[in-house]
Amino acid sequence: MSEQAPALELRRVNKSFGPVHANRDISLSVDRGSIHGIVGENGAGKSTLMSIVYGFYEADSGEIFVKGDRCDIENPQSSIKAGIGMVHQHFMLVDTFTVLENIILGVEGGFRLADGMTAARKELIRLEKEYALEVNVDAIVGDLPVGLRQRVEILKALYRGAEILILDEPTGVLTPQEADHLFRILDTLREQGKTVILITHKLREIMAITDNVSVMRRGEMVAHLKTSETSQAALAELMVGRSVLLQVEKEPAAPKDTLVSIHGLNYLDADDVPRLKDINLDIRAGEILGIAGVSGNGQSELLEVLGGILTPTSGSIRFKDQELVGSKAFTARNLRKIGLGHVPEDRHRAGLVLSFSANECAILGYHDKPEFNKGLRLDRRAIVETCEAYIKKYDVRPPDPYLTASGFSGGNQQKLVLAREMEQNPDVLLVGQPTRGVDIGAIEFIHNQLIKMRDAGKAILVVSVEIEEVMSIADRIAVMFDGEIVGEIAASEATETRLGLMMAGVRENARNKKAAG
Amino acid sequence: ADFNPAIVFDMGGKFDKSFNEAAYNGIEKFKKETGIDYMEFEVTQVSQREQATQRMAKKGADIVIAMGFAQAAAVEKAAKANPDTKFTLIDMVVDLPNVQSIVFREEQGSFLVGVAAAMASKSGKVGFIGGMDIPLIRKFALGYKEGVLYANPKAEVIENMTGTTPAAWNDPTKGSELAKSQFDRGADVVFAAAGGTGLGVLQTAADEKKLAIGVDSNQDYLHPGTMLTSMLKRVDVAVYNALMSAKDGTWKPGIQVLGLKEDGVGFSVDEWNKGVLTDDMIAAMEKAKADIIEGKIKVTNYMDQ
Amino acid sequence: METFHIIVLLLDATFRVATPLVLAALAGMFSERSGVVDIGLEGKMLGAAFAAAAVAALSGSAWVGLGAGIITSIALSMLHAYACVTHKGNQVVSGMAINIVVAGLAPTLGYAWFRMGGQTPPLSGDARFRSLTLPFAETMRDVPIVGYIYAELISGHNIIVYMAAAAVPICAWILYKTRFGLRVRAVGENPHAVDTAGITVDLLRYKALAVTGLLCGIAGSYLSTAHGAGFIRDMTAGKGYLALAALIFGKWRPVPTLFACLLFAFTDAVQARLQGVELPVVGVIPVQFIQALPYILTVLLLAGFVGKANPPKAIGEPYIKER
Amino acid sequence: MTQEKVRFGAPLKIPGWVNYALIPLVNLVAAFVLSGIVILIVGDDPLEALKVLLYGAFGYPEAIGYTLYYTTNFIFTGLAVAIAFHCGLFNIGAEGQAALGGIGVGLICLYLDGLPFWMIIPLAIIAAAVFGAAWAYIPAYLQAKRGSHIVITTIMFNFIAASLLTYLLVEVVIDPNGQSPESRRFIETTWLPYFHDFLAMPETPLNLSFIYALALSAGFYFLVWQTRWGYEIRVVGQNETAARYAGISPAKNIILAMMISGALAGFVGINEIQGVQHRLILDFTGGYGFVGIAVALMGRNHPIGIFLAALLFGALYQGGSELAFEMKSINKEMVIVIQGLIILFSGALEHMFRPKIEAAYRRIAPRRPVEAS
Ligand SMILES: Nc1ncnc2c1ncn2[C@@H]1O[C@H](COP(=O)(O)OP(=O)(O)OP(=O)(O)O)[C@@H](O)[C@H]1O
Ligand SMILES: Nc1ncnc2c1ncn2[C@@H]1O[C@H](COP(=O)(O)OP(=O)(O)OP(=O)(O)O)[C@@H](O)[C@H]1O
Ligand SMILES: [Mg+2]
Ligand SMILES: [Mg+2]
Repeated sequence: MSEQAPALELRRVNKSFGPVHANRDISLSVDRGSIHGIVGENGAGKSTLMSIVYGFYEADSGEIFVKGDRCDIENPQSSIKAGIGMVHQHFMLVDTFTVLENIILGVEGGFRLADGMTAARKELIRLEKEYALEVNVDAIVGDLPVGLRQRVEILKALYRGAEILILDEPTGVLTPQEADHLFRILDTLREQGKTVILITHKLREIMAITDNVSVMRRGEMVAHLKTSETSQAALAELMVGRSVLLQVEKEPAAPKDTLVSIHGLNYLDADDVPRLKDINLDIRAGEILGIAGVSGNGQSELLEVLGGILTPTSGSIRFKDQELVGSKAFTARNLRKIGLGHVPEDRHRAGLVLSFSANECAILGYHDKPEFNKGLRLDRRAIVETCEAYIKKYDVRPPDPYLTASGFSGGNQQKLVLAREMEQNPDVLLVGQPTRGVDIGAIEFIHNQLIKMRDAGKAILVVSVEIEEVMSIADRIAVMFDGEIVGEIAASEATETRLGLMMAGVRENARNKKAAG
Repeated sequence: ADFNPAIVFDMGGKFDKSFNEAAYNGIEKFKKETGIDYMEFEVTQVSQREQATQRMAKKGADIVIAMGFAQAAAVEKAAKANPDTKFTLIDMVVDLPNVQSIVFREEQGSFLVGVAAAMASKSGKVGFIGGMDIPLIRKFALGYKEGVLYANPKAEVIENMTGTTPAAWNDPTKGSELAKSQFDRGADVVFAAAGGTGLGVLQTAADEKKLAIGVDSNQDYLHPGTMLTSMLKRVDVAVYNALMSAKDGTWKPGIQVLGLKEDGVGFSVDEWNKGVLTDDMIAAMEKAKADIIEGKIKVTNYMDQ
Repeated sequence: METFHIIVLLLDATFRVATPLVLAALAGMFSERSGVVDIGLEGKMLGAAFAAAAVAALSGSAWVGLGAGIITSIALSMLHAYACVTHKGNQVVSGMAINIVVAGLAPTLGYAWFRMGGQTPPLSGDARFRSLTLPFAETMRDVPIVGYIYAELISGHNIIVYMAAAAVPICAWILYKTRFGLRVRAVGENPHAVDTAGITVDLLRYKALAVTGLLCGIAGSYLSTAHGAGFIRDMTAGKGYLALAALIFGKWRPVPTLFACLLFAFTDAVQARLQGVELPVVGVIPVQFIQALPYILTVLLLAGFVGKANPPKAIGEPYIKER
Repeated sequence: MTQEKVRFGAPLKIPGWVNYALIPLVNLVAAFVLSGIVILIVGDDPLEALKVLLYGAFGYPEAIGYTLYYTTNFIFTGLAVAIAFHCGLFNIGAEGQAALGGIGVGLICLYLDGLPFWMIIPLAIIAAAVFGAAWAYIPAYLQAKRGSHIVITTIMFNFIAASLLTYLLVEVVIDPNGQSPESRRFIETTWLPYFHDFLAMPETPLNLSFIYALALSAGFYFLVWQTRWGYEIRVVGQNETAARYAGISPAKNIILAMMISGALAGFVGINEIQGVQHRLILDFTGGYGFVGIAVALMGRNHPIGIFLAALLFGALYQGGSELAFEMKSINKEMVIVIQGLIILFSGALEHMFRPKIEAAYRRIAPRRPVEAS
């Protein structure tokens, strides 16, 4: 082994899933003590590649070298031994366990848990200090916000002595502040001599933090670059294979009638904890209302209440002159009928049935519309044709209406859901995290699609934890904190600092008085 | 060697520790003595009853022995379809020219062991444990109870049924628990009419040093010293006799009611219960037996109620 | 005083009846906590009951019988693992298949070996686990209340009853306080997490199922060599299913599961006493109703108090790495 | 698109006949081989046994009649378990629901037998459905509204159903002239027509309910895959949250699916009570409800698969009784072992040979480029 050998080197790695050749002859070299970015469209094969490095999948062919030594990585055990740690796109945590239990899983240090626990606790506290990764080790993981869960994942890897840390789309679920914090942590890691591989769709992040960047497209590596020698636009073009507009272009909004008017809305959850407090909002036709906020501050509940999934405790929601609260019509099913579309925040949990084919997913929620039914039967042909149209229009890949939903990458799944809800042409559209985990080519497309809807006179409510996204597409922005609307401003007046402060609970009108909560 | 007998056991199978097994013993004895082999079938699905009886007849059986009340419908059908085949049905009556129906007066035998139980009991409390709750078992229970009260009008009979599904015939641990609970409540003699479940009852009586009464065949040998006696139901004899008579041409259709008089039911006296079943008891049982035969004592048949 | 005696005796019966349920339910707990559904408890118990009785009859030693019962049950458990873990077969079908095969095979072998109609010879003497009298049980009997409880309720059971009693805290300790338990709980919730933590999911499930086999083996042996005295076909009579129900009732946790088993056993004991008893107002209740009582009660309790059961998240799903 | 598919280099797809014919066949053969070994151990000729089994199941018209009669029951219970599965529910209670269905049929045939047969038959069908569905309703309701685990409640309801049936037979509908726990015989106008009544075939229990079962299979396919109601049931079964977001009520569909399931199981009562036994008796459910679980799973919850699995079990039941009949050393326990082994190999171990067979196929089959469809 030589001192100069790269921390990680891949040679001609191949992997197929049935008919999909997810990785084709991939070669990659990652320098020691560097942060190496990997970008690529949805389904380009990034996660697959990293799962191979981590021994989670077995490559069909190819070689892996760690610090110059050839490693047979057959399972995560061997990759952990080789000093590789990974934070997966979908967290690999046991929700019912405490942080400590999650971290020591697999490295308990003795048959009796008690033996290892004390030592582990000490070591963890040291790691937390060293890398500024504070988290309460006795908290139940399922109760933690995503940002903290991610810290647990990082701690888990460090605790196992990882020298190479792979992060798969770590910022997809984080607020800007959390993301900044993460980057500080990654900086610290680099300073300590660790190697970081960062997969992301956000070119801004690539530019901000990485030393080198590799680009993947449709299963192949298309470029390896020094970050300092490239630009966002160049990367975007490499990823998509064409030039991409990074800023949404839109006319100023021309808001018309108020379609949804919310007054004094409150919601208590099953444990009687107030999740929504006295919400007042208007959603107007021809306008995009953005809801910004750190996740977990009531945005999800707001969406679910408006979507007819949760019943509010009190307040009023008027939908086109019809009072919904307390009426029989206030169900998810009926709302769709009277013109309210809903793109859920979590496509896996709520937006799709992963075992269904794309065409069956394409009618979820609209399955009793006459156009999809012929008498008693579902009109299979119409459904497949509709799905094909969606696929075409939204460039879903692979373009197969019979493929099961789980066979699509996350971004493509998102496009399917968006297509379903937008193409039904609702008057009001609720959108939760429209581009979470979606590549830039698709983001551009989705944003344009939303603007087009707006220009067609629809009312749109977008909830997103991405400040940038909210600022670029919304016409008006409301910020939520701890179940309340802490401020509402026109997008033209919004700046990242202003929004950031409100997201931290600082009210616009009483900026110096107090931070709520 | 042209004689071709057949037997259809009912659910529970030929090793049910109860009356199918008694029939099996009867036909085995016949086979041993005559060297004539037989066809057999154990029913596992209700529809197989008819299939099996029909089949035996079709395959040229001279006589088909059908075990159990549940086979009546099947026998009726098969007997009509095969007028040249002889059918012997045990435990139920079918009135056809080629059917011999054998029923037992279980209540009479149970009455006698009830007398013994009442006399053997010091506490004045005796128990009864039935298998699955069906009328046949209630017939045992009623006869037993009358016998107990005949011998000791102040006695108390604790009655338990094991269950309502066929699993009730094969649950010795439940039988054991039921026996224990009866002993706890003061019973010191228990009569088990519960197939395989009864084995648990007899075992528990042996463990707890209480007395138990077996059923159908002689079970005294199982636990010498704690077995008071066994209520014998001579299914084996009936089967054996039916086969023998069919073989030598004396088989007659019609109803045979086998009670005390015909020695179709009875109780066991042997080396294993010597000393447990005292001479007084035997004498009382013999007297009751004579009275029943003479009609001085009327034992109620549950089915006639 | 009379009621006191009745209650003590009822509880005494409850312990005896609950023993196989507790052991089998704990067995199921390891399997299901590791993410493998086990409706094959019934078959494993039956297999163990047969092996224990057969070997005890031949060797004359209940302990040797117990060993054979355990080995048999573990072997069946490994078959289950082989089907469901290695070959990712359907767990329910595998459990059912095992139940059916054993229900047929035990009497077939029994008949071949003992020629006693599929049952084993009755066991006596050392071939059977007999009641133990705890120290001072008899001398203490006359001490009011405590003495009676000690002598009747605590003393006088066979060793397996005490094993079952000990099994509850031991299993709880293993599940919650050891590395193995942590891994088992983790793999039933999220096998991907376990896999990425560098633990082989399959091997871990095999281990958990081995523990299941062990406990089920003791439960089955209890039926034929301790509570009973020999094997009879189908002698488990649905206890495996009842144990499974208790496990779910107890929400896959050791202590609540124990109480569920005790409840089942208690209703069973009460049921025996209620038969034919004239009750005020209602009179004599039909025996069939009384026999259905434990089941009706379970349903009512489930509907009324227990609420939603949250099974281990990954239960029933074979672990497939590639999504 | 052609270009893209070829570029992504699709490996050879395994054709349907390997998946749906060859592999199941290999599994079945494995089960028979192992059964053969057991038979050899008991001292009989396995090949002879196989011959008897096949002959007993399909070898002569009467055998076929019996096989199809058993198949009918398995279709009913297989479909019953399958519809619940589609809704994500595990209905272990088909046995009890079948018992209730039989009670419903029995009550109609006993107490309304003055009606003409063309009224009795639909009435009995309705009664079977209503009783079976009602018995499934309670566990379904408790699951949907109270979260009580349906596996336990349905197990409990099996026990309760057995008690109820025994109670009725011992105390209520028992034939006053008979001595056994069965009702009186129904009058002939209430019976379902047998196949041998209108076809030239020997007398067997095969009756009209077989046709009914086939019709229901088609209806099942139609409901589950072709209607919006089936769609809703499947959505609930696969992803409850997504269902709620799509405005599909999980509670409603759970109850609906379970009631359909109970009704399907209840139809065992039509075949058994109205078709064959012509009186209400004990044990007529004969374990069909439990085997229905295996039938549904082996049939992959699809009516065609369920039919084939039901036929397999029908053949095993009928051929098995022939085995017990014809071969001295094979008794009913041995037949149970064979059935268990078949469930084990064709059900639980169905993936055991798959990788090897697929690999072998890939090696043997000629490599050809995958064209675009
Ligand atoms: N387990 C699997 N089975 C089948 N196909 C898979 C599997 N995992 C990934 N794929 C396919 O392989 C390709 C690459 O997927 P991968 O998840 O690696 O993409 P990605 O670059 O991480 O995408 P995203 O940015 O959306 O996360 C996609 O076409 C995906 O559908
Ligand atoms: N379920 C499993 N999957 C894969 N490997 C396992 C599993 N259980 C144990 N091992 C491996 O077997 C060996 C001994 O097991 P043991 O349970 O003692 O783990 P260990 O690594 O020694 O844990 P610790 O470091 O906490 O003592 C170890 O190498 C361990 O990694
Ligand atoms: Mg990915
Ligand atoms: Mg160790």
